[in-house]
Amino acid sequence: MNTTSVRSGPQVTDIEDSPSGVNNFVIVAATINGSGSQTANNCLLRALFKMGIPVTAKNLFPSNIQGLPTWFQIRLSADGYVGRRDTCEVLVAMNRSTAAEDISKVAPGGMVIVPSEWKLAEDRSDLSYYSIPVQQMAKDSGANADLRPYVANMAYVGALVELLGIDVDEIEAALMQHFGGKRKAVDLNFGVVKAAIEYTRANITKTDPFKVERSNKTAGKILINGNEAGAMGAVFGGFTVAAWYPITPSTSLVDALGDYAKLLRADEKTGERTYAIVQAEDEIAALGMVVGAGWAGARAMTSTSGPGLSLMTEYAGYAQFAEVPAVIWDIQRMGPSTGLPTRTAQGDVLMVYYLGHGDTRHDILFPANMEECFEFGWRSFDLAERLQTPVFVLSDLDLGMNLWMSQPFTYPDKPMDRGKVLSAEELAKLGGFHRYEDVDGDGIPYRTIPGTDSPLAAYFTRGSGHNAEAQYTERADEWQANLARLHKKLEHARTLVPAPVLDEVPGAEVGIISYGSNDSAIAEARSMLASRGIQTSYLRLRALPTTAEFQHFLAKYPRHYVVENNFEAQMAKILQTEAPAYAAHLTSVNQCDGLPLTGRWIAQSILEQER
Amino acid sequence: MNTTSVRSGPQVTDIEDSPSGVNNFVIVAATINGSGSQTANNCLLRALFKMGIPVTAKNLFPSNIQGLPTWFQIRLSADGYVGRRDTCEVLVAMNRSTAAEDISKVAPGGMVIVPSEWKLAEDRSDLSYYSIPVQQMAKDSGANADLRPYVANMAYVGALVELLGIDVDEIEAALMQHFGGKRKAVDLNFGVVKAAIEYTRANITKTDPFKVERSNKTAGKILINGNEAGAMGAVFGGFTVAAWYPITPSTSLVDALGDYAKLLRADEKTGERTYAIVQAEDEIAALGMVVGAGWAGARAMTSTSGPGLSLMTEYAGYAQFAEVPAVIWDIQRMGPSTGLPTRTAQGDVLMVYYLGHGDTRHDILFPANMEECFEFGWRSFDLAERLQTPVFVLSDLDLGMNLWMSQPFTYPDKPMDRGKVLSAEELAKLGGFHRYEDVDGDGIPYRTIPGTDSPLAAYFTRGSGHNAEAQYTERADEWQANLARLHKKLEHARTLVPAPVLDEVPGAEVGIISYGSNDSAIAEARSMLASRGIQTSYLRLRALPTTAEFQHFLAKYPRHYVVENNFEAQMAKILQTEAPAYAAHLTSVNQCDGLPLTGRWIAQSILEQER
Amino acid sequence: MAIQEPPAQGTNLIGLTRNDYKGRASTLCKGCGHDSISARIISVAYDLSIQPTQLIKLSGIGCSSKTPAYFLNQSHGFNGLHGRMPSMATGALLANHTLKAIGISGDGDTGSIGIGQYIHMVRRNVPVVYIVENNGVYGLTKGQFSATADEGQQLKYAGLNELPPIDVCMEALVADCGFVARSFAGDPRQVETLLKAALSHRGTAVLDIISPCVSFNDHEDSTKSYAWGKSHEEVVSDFSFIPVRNEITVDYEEGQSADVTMHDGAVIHLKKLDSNHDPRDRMAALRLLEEAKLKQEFITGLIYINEERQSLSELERLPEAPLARLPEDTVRPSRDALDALMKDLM
Amino acid sequence: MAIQEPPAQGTNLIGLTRNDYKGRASTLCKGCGHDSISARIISVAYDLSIQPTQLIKLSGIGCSSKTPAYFLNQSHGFNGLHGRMPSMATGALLANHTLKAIGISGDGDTGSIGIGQYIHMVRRNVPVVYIVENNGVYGLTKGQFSATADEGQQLKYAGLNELPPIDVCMEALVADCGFVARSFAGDPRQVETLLKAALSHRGTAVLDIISPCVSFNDHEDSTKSYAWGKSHEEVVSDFSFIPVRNEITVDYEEGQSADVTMHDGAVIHLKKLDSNHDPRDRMAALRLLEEAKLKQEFITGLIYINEERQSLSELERLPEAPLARLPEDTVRPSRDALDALMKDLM
Ligand SMILES: Cc1ncc(C[n+]2csc(CCOP(=O)(O)OP(=O)(O)O)c2C)c(N)n1
Ligand SMILES: Cc1ncc(C[n+]2csc(CCOP(=O)(O)OP(=O)(O)O)c2C)c(N)n1
Ligand code: SF4
Ligand code: SF4
Ligand SMILES: [Mg+2]
Ligand SMILES: [Mg+2]
Repeated sequence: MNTTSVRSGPQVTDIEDSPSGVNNFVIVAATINGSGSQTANNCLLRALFKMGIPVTAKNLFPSNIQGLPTWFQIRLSADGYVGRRDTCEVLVAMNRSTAAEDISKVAPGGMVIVPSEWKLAEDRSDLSYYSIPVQQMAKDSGANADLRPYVANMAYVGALVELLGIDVDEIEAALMQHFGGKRKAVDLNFGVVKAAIEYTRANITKTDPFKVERSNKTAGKILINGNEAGAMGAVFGGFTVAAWYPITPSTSLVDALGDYAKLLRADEKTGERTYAIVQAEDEIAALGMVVGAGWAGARAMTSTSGPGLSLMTEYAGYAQFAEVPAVIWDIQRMGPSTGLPTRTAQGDVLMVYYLGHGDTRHDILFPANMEECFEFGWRSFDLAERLQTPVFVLSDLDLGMNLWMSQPFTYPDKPMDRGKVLSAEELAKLGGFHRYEDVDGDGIPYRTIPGTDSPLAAYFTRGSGHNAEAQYTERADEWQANLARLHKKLEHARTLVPAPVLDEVPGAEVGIISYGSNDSAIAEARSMLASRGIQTSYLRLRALPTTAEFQHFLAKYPRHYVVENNFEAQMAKILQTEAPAYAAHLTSVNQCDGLPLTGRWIAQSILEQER
Repeated sequence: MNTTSVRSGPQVTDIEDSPSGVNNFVIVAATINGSGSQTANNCLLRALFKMGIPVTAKNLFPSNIQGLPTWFQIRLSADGYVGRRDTCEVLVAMNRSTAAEDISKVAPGGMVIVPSEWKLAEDRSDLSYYSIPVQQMAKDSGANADLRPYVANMAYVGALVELLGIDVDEIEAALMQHFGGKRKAVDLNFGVVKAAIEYTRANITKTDPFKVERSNKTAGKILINGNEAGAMGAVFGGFTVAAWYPITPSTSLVDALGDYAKLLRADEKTGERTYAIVQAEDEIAALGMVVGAGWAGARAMTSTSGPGLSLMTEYAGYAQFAEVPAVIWDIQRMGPSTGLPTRTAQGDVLMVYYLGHGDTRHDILFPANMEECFEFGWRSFDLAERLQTPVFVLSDLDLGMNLWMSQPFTYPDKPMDRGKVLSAEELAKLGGFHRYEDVDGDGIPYRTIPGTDSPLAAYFTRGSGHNAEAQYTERADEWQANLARLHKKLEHARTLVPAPVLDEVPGAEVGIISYGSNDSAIAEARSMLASRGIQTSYLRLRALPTTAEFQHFLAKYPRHYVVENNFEAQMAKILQTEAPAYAAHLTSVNQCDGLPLTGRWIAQSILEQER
Repeated sequence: MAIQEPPAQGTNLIGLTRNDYKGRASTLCKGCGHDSISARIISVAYDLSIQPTQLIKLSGIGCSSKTPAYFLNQSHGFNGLHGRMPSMATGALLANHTLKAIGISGDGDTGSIGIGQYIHMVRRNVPVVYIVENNGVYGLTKGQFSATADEGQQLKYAGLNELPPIDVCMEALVADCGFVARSFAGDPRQVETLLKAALSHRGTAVLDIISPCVSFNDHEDSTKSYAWGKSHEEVVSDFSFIPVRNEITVDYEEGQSADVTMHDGAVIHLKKLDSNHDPRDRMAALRLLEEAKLKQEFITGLIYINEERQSLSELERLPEAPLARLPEDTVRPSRDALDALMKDLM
Repeated sequence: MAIQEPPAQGTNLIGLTRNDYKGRASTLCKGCGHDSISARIISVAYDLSIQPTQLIKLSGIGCSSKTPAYFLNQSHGFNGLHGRMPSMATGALLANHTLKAIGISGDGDTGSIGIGQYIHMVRRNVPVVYIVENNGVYGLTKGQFSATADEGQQLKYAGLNELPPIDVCMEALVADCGFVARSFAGDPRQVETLLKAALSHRGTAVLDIISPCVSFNDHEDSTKSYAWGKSHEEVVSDFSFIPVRNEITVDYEEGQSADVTMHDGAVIHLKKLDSNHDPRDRMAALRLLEEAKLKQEFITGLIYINEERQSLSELERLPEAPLARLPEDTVRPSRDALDALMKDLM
């Protein structure tokens, strides 16, 4: 069977995760991709968000264009937890091929909405079944035949509005926003919503406990995904050249980059742009363009995923060694190899840290939320130009493609840092410069930008052995001196990269170390653990190499759990080498099934170790 | 200055390394590349070897074709040490541009041979200077003008013969072998040798203590380089397809493969070959071809170096995940990036171990000498087919391109292991098979070869998510199950890869851990340390992942030194993650200046820690 | 058509049913051109009584590259890396040159990321039927332009394409391909005829099949769309194919025609609709493609054929038996051989 | 020649001496064709009074790719990765489209590993003078055949080449290159003339210069060797070049000729030695190359020119000032802009 399906993580029983009936449950809409359910799902999400209810969404879609199963999971959490939860209380079963398995996974006491047309045997007595004539409603909508599957999705929106008590005006408002105010489209869709509401009201008796209530917990917040946030950050970071090659789940970052740049960085009248975005022929070329542009003085970036990253290996090593600034986003997806392009993971950490042959090492940033996606979007350029090196931003599909609540973004708190660039005037004053000399003792040399109008500006960039004057050399002493300086620069980077975020709890006996998208699940896990009497302190890494704070944190607790979403426990391995004295104190809490980690699984895993 | 030069490692003073005058010193011939000094140097080396004197050679050549400095270093060691020594007692200074620096590095009491034509100021009173009319002799040889620089090199051979007491018949024999018995060429060259002998005898008074004496320490040994040994191993391993792209220092492995295969595996009459060697358009294609061939049932291999390896990243990850056998030789050269193509290093260890995005991990072999180059040449195929995975053989320029003494090679001790391959008959009996099922509990599934004449044979290979039946799946449980099986296979590999070589010394308090080409220097370092009262035990890794022996060894000593030739202490980092409990017991003794490590430097580095 | 019809009882000459040539259920979009091509491959393999176990299916990455899972279940399949199928095909056919091989690629897979491997595969004359399922877009990544997209084309998602297209037939031609043809997925008869011819060709046979993407590239103004195809298609030559094992000579339409003898003795009997085109004339083929490009037209039919070049396996002087199946005593030299080598090195 | 001679006192129009255009000492083999090409670049840059600080030198990996270190010391240089210079050139010229750019590559660098990037660079019309120093071998790795090696060529080290050559001019042409020329390193006058023309071209200008490798490929039977070159070279067209800043019109040899106006207003005045060739005629150019290939000949001169295509920087609608030098207030949107975006997302 070619069926695509999603199973929950390991069966955990110690930690219960029972939702209450109000503003605290998970809705799953099981549909078929390409059928247009995205509009329905996003409108639902937005309406709940606008009602002030903390929400988060996980879109589990197949690596195909049309016809395969898709699940859209909306979690409502009165407490504001936005990590994934692996239960489902409200199921909208619109995909016949997965319905049986989908229904089998609904929590006892949950509800299931199914199309009346299926004539389903309602064989779980612990569930409330509600059947809705979805196809009939679509037909009645007046939409022409090819649009019907699309508007049919609105029928379940209507049913949910009625059954859960969603504010129908917020649905209409969401549709208005979705269709950019195009009344005709809104009316067509909203008509179905209203018909479904009426049908439900007239024909269905609610027997489940789930409902929503207006709240004030999302006031002032925005709803965005990490790829858009990162792209926005890059636009505010003054990117000037982007080169890329399409790949899921990174494509939408560059799409958003194009949209925001067009909006903010193009002259409406002349069409003139203060940036260039080029779709390359592959990822080797994409990074080649970025390196060429960075060398020539642009703020240059690319965005990719695993397979593309593999192809970038050679140029990444070159840029690190020849000291060319570049920003490389890696929106991690499940690997090895082609893996699962539409599933999330944190499986590229080890590879990126050492990306390149012959003793290469890199600087990496790990955003954990929308604000950091935005912030690292601009800050990565400052770092790359300051350190004259590629800076990798490791996001993942969960951050990048799912919608998250966030505080509005903060405008960059300092002017652009273009790093140690010498102008013609400075060169004249200095009487020249040595490209790879460590003038300031921080390992970072000075550079000039091609086109600098001075006979003293030129230097020769190469990936082969060079001395401080950028001349070719095969001398052992010069080689060693240059590598030693590069090493010093890598050490210096520890003082420039974002420090970890710490949450230390008095009396904690256990440290949790993690990074990236696991943050929300960890917050939840920690409260679950606290409720069992296990107090934890938490260090969230935001960069590699590690900083001094990390070493201090290690010293404070006898046991540390390194939580991550990959099979090889990659960050734990790196941390063992960063702090060998504590290597034996680090226990990995890692798994990798394509789905974001859940708070419950993390708490359970730590609990098992701690007792 | 664009001068290429070689400096010694760190200045060490505690451990003296004074050679005696007899069969125990280093000859350095400093020449210009492209001038044909290779013939002269190899004949010298061979003559000394034939005289029964243990010798080893390091050829330090530039990454260019003609006109730059080259040093050929011959070490004579009565004790049979074949690691590099960083002293020079006998200098043949034939390159004017480096002569001053070359002479400055000769050990006090040493000798220098220079062309009379230079009219050099002999300003070091602690050296014996001998000047020889090199150019005149070449002119007198009767060679036509364009051959003269070439035969000129024979003049220093003659001088050395006379000054050191080399057996002139062995020089003639070496020339005979070199020129495949072509008498005319031999006569021309040998004529110059004889003239130089006569000139030296007549005009020069020997004032230095260095000389050679016939011995019996090389009896029954062969002289070969690692690339030839590896190629020979592959031919005896039954390789059938090789695809490659030229790159220094790996090219000569494939050259030798072609030569040996033509000799042993081609039909002289029909020209028909039992193998194919294809020069690909780049390394992506080279590995692609190998993976295609391995999938289709060939014993397929490639050989490359750093930059090529970077390009192989994506296919390497594919092959590991899709479980396709392949053998990949990496003749390591100095990196990062283009680095120093003609200098040695062990800088690809970390990268290869994790080569590929998204949780990829590989099996690696580390040959340390000529016998292992040969052995791993064939055994790598058995492992690759048994484990259905790429097997990397990490050699380096020092092993691969320098000439080493060795015991003759042992014929493979077992028949070829083609691994778990099902025939049409077996399929009929079984009624079918599941490509990725763990039937035997070792994580290794069964495969079929395309063309197997059975309707049950076919399966579909892909780099994307697949279940045990090789069908596409996005199910979390199936994904995890497959990764878990792959992981089991990686663990199982620990029992199949070559175990480390151990030399445990009673009373030792210190462990030395190393791998590959450092072996000879470590032998020497250990004896130096022993002479200072520091007894060491030694574990030489021959593979990754590590085996049980490694864990036992760690437990036995309180302190371990991990010796390696790279900047990042790469193996030490991996070992820290393989044995976190001992991570803090491992101290890195690593450096990376493009030259093989010396025994003295290793001994000195350990000594500094131990007192 | 001029080939022997399979026996009436629903099995072909080697006793297999049409079902034996099927694949798994397609997961492509309804109406995707790629699915029609899969159907053609199934038909042709059945009609030609190809032994599926002696054929391999290879592909890169893309919607097109997924299709080998949807035909010939009894053939080994290899769904490789994006743009890098040609190299693995080269390796597979060196390992076993007795197999037939069908490679499926997309225009992004071949024209963008894969153009280098493609050209070098053609240059080596690797014996593979290489099909480009050409829709001018990246289907699987949702509609970006590929390198074969028309200049000036406008798509909803991707915007305006201002770069000239790469013509994979032209690229094959200048890389000395011995079989260059183009067709249209909506023209089953022509696709099948060309496929049959391609399967008889000794070296690389390139078949560029315009295969509209219904989801991202079916706009009226694209040369790769159905609508466009149907109205603009210009059939250059049609031909019938006679496999040697078929001894019946069938009457075939009169008219201007040219015979081409395939390497296995099979004869394709060309029927030129455009009497100016002789597929053995390289210059004419170049001109045809060049002119078509200027007119933003596509030419279908057999554009060029040349049976003279040796295929890679011939160049490599491979033995009759596949390398992959040579026994140990053929590929591992003797103990004596090793001893002799050792002697030389002493 | 028809260009203004630099002032007698040894400086050119911008006051620089010939010395200011030199590079470091070459480390190539004595007599290597690549060194002659470096000398031509020095001459031409001096003659044209090019401001060296406003030019960048780019290359891949190979003996040829080392040469940017041997000319124009006052220009920034970038010696990149093997076969991947085109992409970095693309990036560099997006960052600063006001610079002139000379890219140096080898036949292995362009024809083997780099053919994909090369084709896509040409397709994008990246404004760079792209010189292939073509010797048919991998010089730096000691003499293996490259993809441009002649079919049937025999070399001592590499054996027999049985594959057909890739013609980098043909590849450029079919990828819509607007300037395709070929010359011979031993013909300084023609190389300089073509170089000058190339430096005035708006988009990608491809200059394939046969440049014999004295160490590994100078056998009589190679089309890339000196001996062969001198005797077989067939000059197709010669032309003179008049930079606009030079107002003097110089008398030029009579004869059949064609004028081509360069994008910057400069006129190249073609002198056709073969009166059949019009470099503005694509079909003629294709035919010329195709026929030359069959004859294992090489054609020198300006093979094709077309000034109509927009270069990449024009397509990208870049502002006048280089992107690399735009000030913060141009590239970082305002606080208000961020606030407005945030409002939309609430
Ligand atoms: C190295 C790499 N980069 C990017 C991708 C993402 N990707 C998958 S399919 C595809 C494009 C496929 O386009 P095409 O070959 O035209 O096939 P189609 O889907 O149109 O049939 C891309 C870019 C990938 N799989 N691997
Ligand atoms: C990825 C990679 N593979 C291989 C090499 C080794 N290599 C260096 S130069 C070269 C060939 C150069 O040939 P060509 O471009 O023709 O230049 P030439 O030396 O002939 O001028 C190769 C294969 C490399 N540097 N990088
Ligand atoms: S997206 Fe386009 S190419 Fe892909 S399956 Fe759908 S119609 Fe076919
Ligand atoms: S090897 Fe050939 S290409 Fe390289 S420098 Fe020498 S002559 Fe030139
Ligand atoms: Mg496509
Ligand atoms: Mg070359």
